[in-house]
Amino acid sequence: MPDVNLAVNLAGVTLKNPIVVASGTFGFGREYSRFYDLGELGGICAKGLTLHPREGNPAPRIAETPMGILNSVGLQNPGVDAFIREELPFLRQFDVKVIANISGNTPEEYGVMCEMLADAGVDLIEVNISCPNVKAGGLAYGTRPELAAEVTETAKAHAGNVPVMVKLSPNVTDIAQIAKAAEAAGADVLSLINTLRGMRIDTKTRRPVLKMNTGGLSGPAVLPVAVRMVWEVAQAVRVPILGMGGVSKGEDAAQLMLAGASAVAVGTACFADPFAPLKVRDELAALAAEQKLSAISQLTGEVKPW
Amino acid sequence: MPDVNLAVNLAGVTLKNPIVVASGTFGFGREYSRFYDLGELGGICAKGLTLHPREGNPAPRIAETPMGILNSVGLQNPGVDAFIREELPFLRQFDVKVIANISGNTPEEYGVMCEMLADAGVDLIEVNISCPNVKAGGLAYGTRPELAAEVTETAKAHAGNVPVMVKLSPNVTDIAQIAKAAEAAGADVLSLINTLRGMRIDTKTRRPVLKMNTGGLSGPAVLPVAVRMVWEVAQAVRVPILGMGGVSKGEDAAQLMLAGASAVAVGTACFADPFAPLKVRDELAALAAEQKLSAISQLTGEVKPW
Amino acid sequence: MKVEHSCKIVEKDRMGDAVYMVLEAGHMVRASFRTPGQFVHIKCGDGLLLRRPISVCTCQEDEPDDLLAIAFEARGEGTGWLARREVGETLDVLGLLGNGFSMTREGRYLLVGGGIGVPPLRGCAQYTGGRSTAVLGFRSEDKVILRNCFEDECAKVLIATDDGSLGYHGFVDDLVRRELEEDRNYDGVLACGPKPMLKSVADVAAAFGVPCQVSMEERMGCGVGACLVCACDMKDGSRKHVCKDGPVFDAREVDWDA
Amino acid sequence: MKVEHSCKIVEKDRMGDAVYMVLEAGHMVRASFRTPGQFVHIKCGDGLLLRRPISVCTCQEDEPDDLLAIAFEARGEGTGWLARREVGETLDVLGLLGNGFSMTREGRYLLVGGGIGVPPLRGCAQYTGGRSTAVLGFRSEDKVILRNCFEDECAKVLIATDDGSLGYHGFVDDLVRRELEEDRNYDGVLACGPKPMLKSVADVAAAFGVPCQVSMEERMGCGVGACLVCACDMKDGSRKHVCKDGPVFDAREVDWDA
Ligand SMILES: Cc1cc2nc3c(=O)[nH]c(=O)nc-3n(C[C@H](O)[C@H](O)[C@H](O)COP(=O)(O)OP(=O)(O)OC[C@H]3O[C@@H](n4cnc5c(N)ncnc54)[C@H](O)[C@@H]3O)c2cc1C
Ligand SMILES: Cc1cc2nc3c(=O)[nH]c(=O)nc-3n(C[C@H](O)[C@H](O)[C@H](O)COP(=O)(O)OP(=O)(O)OC[C@H]3O[C@@H](n4cnc5c(N)ncnc54)[C@H](O)[C@@H]3O)c2cc1C
Ligand SMILES: Cc1cc2nc3c(=O)[nH]c(=O)nc-3n(C[C@H](O)[C@H](O)[C@H](O)COP(=O)(O)O)c2cc1C
Ligand SMILES: Cc1cc2nc3c(=O)[nH]c(=O)nc-3n(C[C@H](O)[C@H](O)[C@H](O)COP(=O)(O)O)c2cc1C
Ligand code: FES
Ligand code: FES
Repeated sequence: MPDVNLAVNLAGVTLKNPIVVASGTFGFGREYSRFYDLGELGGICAKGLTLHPREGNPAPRIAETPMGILNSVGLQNPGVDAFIREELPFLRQFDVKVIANISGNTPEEYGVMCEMLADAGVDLIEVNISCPNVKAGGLAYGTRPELAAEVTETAKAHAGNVPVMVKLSPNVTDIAQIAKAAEAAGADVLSLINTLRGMRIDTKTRRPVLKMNTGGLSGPAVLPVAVRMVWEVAQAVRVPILGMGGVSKGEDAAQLMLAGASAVAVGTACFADPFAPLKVRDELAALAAEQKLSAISQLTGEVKPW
Repeated sequence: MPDVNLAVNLAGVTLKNPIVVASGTFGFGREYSRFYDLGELGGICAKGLTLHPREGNPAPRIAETPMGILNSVGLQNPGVDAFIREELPFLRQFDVKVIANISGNTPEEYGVMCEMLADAGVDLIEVNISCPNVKAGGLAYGTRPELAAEVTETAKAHAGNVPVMVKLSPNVTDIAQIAKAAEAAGADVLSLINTLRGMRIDTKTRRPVLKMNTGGLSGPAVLPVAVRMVWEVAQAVRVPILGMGGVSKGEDAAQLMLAGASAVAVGTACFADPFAPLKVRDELAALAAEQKLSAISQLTGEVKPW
Repeated sequence: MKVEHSCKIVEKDRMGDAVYMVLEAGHMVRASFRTPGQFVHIKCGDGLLLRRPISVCTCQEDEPDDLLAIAFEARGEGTGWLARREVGETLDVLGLLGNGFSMTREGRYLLVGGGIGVPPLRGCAQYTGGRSTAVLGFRSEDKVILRNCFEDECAKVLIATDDGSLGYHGFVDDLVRRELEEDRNYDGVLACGPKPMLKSVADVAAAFGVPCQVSMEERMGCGVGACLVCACDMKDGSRKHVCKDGPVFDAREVDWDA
Repeated sequence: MKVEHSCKIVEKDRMGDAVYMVLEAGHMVRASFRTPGQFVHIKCGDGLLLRRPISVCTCQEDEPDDLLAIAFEARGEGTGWLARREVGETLDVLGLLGNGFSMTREGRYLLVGGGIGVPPLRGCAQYTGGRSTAVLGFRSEDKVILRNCFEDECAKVLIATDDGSLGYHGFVDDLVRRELEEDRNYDGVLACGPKPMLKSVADVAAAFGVPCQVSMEERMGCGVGACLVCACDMKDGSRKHVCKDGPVFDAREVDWDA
């Protein structure tokens, strides 16, 4: 099989391959670094950070659904300071792009975090305007174009040379509209999808399985929604897209790329198989080789709609 | 095990058990009547009708996804006239509540159909404001509260004594808002969820599997989204709810009822197993008996949120 | 209609890339056999929500269990799963479904099959007690299936391969033309195979004024006519359904340009 | 950390409602055993996305494959699937994971187990070479598991049942109190079982001034500390993670009222 060039470009940041791990599913990489060299990955989206440390939501924080999971971690994290001090140097040991993921309660908080992270030298900042688990702020930003734009503008104003990637929520009527607002406000990359809001009830106890009652749905169940949304957004904007949602095979990643993604993140699949991101990468490369592509980037946006 | 009273009430219409078959997945009942007595069911939502006959969308109209399917049938149907003439008399042979499901291009069309169906004596009219497959009208009504209200009002004004059930789309930012608008406009019952919009791409041909490019996602994959939305709507309105989305087991139906549904529809599960609605009914009854309930309606809305 | 759920696999053979399986089918054949060309709808594992439609190759009433043979190629997840089942395991089968070829036992037909479309024509051959002629096309010699059966069960068998490795070098429609040039006294052409092949065969049959029926494929949901997903475009602008109105249609009714 | 993926089941026994299994675990024990109380994370079939955490009952280095015993109850879909696996089949196992009991081979501990929380304490018993005492609680006599093992591997074994059908009629914390009244010279109380039991045992141990460690349960995702779903509320208001910081915690650190 011919060698396929796996490198892809996200707003000037070159990933050696298009496989990124999704924020919140891979911690800060330490745990999985015991399984393989993190340099095998194209990029690592670190666990979502907030300005101050957070302990997150009470347990249970996870429930299983048909081919999906619900989570309600609620942004437990050591805060952006501790990340820069303790986690970033660790991640810097590896030949991998480091993407910081941030959530704020106000646009100002996003701005402060961007400044700190840009100074610290992360490769990309992913602005999470879509986390459905935090009552304050989180949800609203991602569901209203004008708020999405405001956060994006503030982030851009403080991120210096570091490109800003805005992460979109799927829990909206028209994701293309939010995407366009973020692009117009200066977003360099868009990432999608975050989790769909869902619920599971234990019929014996009559209690929601999650202590927060509802949580975010991810895993293979959401793949078709992710493909549709990436396709819609790709038609609406010109900035590159990091696609995600339910990827567990090379074929899934190829669907997202054909729909318009330049790179693909793997999240929930890591729980069943820590090696899932590498498996996806290899299967994707094999698929591209079969199609006789010289570069994996030749998949991006190449779906032929009827 | 004690006998559980399975009868439930939807706006004055008594279903002998809470299991309904979902519109579009059961035709007009003829095919499945060869497998079992349709009188075993609580109700039948007939295939979606339009004022004039429609041939629907070109094939392929179905694709498989992880624990889900996508469809883009596009409301193929013989028109409301032919339904009343040829299908309703057939359905009337069985001891089962008949629910007509209608889609219109304008509020007036909804009105005309309601009048015809009320005259013809269906038990309930399900107003589909959420079908994502028809470009004209369909989608918009279900995604904007003022349009949902307009259609509901017109339907109510023409439905006489027949209760009107408004079917909500899950492809919205805030389903409770649409639900409240429909209730305020006179809806007697709300049904949800219709399908989530999704896409699948054949990576070999690079074509969307569906000829319409995107389609509606249903099946177990969407169950957690359905449970969450039924719960949200149940907290926002006082009218009864027909819950659906991904039900294939008694346990799934119980989740929707605990979340707030008075009755539950089974759709996609019929494809794998024509007997699925009866299996769900029996498993649900067994679950209620285990919980020592005297009536299945004691499940409705009884979730205990944290 | 009786639906048999649990069918035991009593025979399994490899035929090149294809798998041949005989199932014990309870009363399924007695209850719902009409003519050759019907299909069964098979559940392929718990992870897949949709059943897979597979044509009946041959079937017969028997005691205590009717017998049903299918032949299929492992193309994707579902048929891949099916191909891994072994003798003694049971399959969840809905059937017999759909309308087969409109034909009589006394008739004499030109049976035209391409690739994995060949199996249902074997039922037609048996049904007409050796009077019919078979024209079978395959990609190459190693893809040929059921040849001996057709040779036993037909008056004449013509084989074409795309690469000429066996029989005629070319497509089946050429052979159909030749055969009809010699003898147009067939009661009909019955064809099953890829759509382009069906269209060509239908054109040839029409040119010779011989009625032609074709077995169409479409992605299915319910398999019984309820969900309307398996639409087939008709010349008159209507959309019929492969599982219920078909899979066999009169070739003149089909919109070949859809 | 070495992760062994494919473990062969070499022994399977029923113990009342529970299942005991011995697995060939490659170099897993050599690579990652620290102290008794660690767990493995097992994939239970293709339909379930999440692995199931099961404590190591006992384990030992061996050639060519380390051996690992687990004991579990079929409670839901995942453990139900696991209970149906037979000798010769292989399991996809991540392990050994987490922090076990902080203990020494020379120590002498009071091992307190309730129901399906009993198995990991057997590893503790073996680790301390017969010096420890076991206090085991079950719902009734027919639920008792591993009794002979503990009798062979402990200095003393006390049994309580909720219904009095075997041993002491009542809960283990009563037996723990009695034992500590007689002899508080234990190096620690090590407990595993339902949360209310752990809390009671922790209270008793605290009253006698004996250090107590408890093995906590929480729903897990990754099992390795990356996804942060398995939160356990600590007294100081922080949330630690059962899979990585635990499953064993110092009883004083846990917020028992969460
Ligand atoms: C009436 C009828 C009779 C058939 N008879 C035979 C037969 O005798 N032998 C045989 O080998 N094949 C036959 N086929 C084709 C067979 O159904 C497909 O090969 C099979 O469905 C592929 O499933 P898969 O999971 O392996 O492939 P995948 O590509 O993974 O399937 C994905 C989805 O597409 C559907 N699909 C894919 N290809 C087809 C197709 N060609 N037709 C309909 N649905 C498709 C599948 O059913 C499934 O829902 C028949 C099809 C029809 C409609
Ligand atoms: C560290 C640890 C060690 C354990 N050791 C043992 C053991 O040795 N023997 C034994 O029988 N059981 C043990 N358990 C409990 C065991 O993990 C659960 O019984 C099992 O996960 C239930 O899965 P299920 O699919 O059968 O049940 P379901 O209720 O269908 O599971 C649904 C989901 O909830 C999770 N879940 C349900 N109950 C529990 C629980 N008690 N703890 C954690 N997750 C749960 C499942 O993992 C799954 O994700 C342990 C749990 C933990 C956390
Ligand atoms: C346990 C868990 C925690 C997550 N935490 C975050 C987070 O902190 N920030 C964020 O932007 N997305 C978070 N996500 C969403 C994922 O990054 C991703 O968008 C989503 O899970 C869909 O991808 P998947 O199906 O591959 O998991 C989290 C997802 C999971 C499952
Ligand atoms: C093939 C198919 C056709 C459908 N047609 C209609 C329709 O005509 N009108 C309607 O309101 N909903 C229609 N639906 C949506 C279903 O009624 C139901 O809301 C949805 O499928 C979710 O339930 P399920 O997961 O049990 O299938 C259709 C669904 C499917 C799968
Ligand atoms: S597959 Fe449902 S109508 Fe044909
Ligand atoms: S299960 Fe993922 S951190 Fe514990």
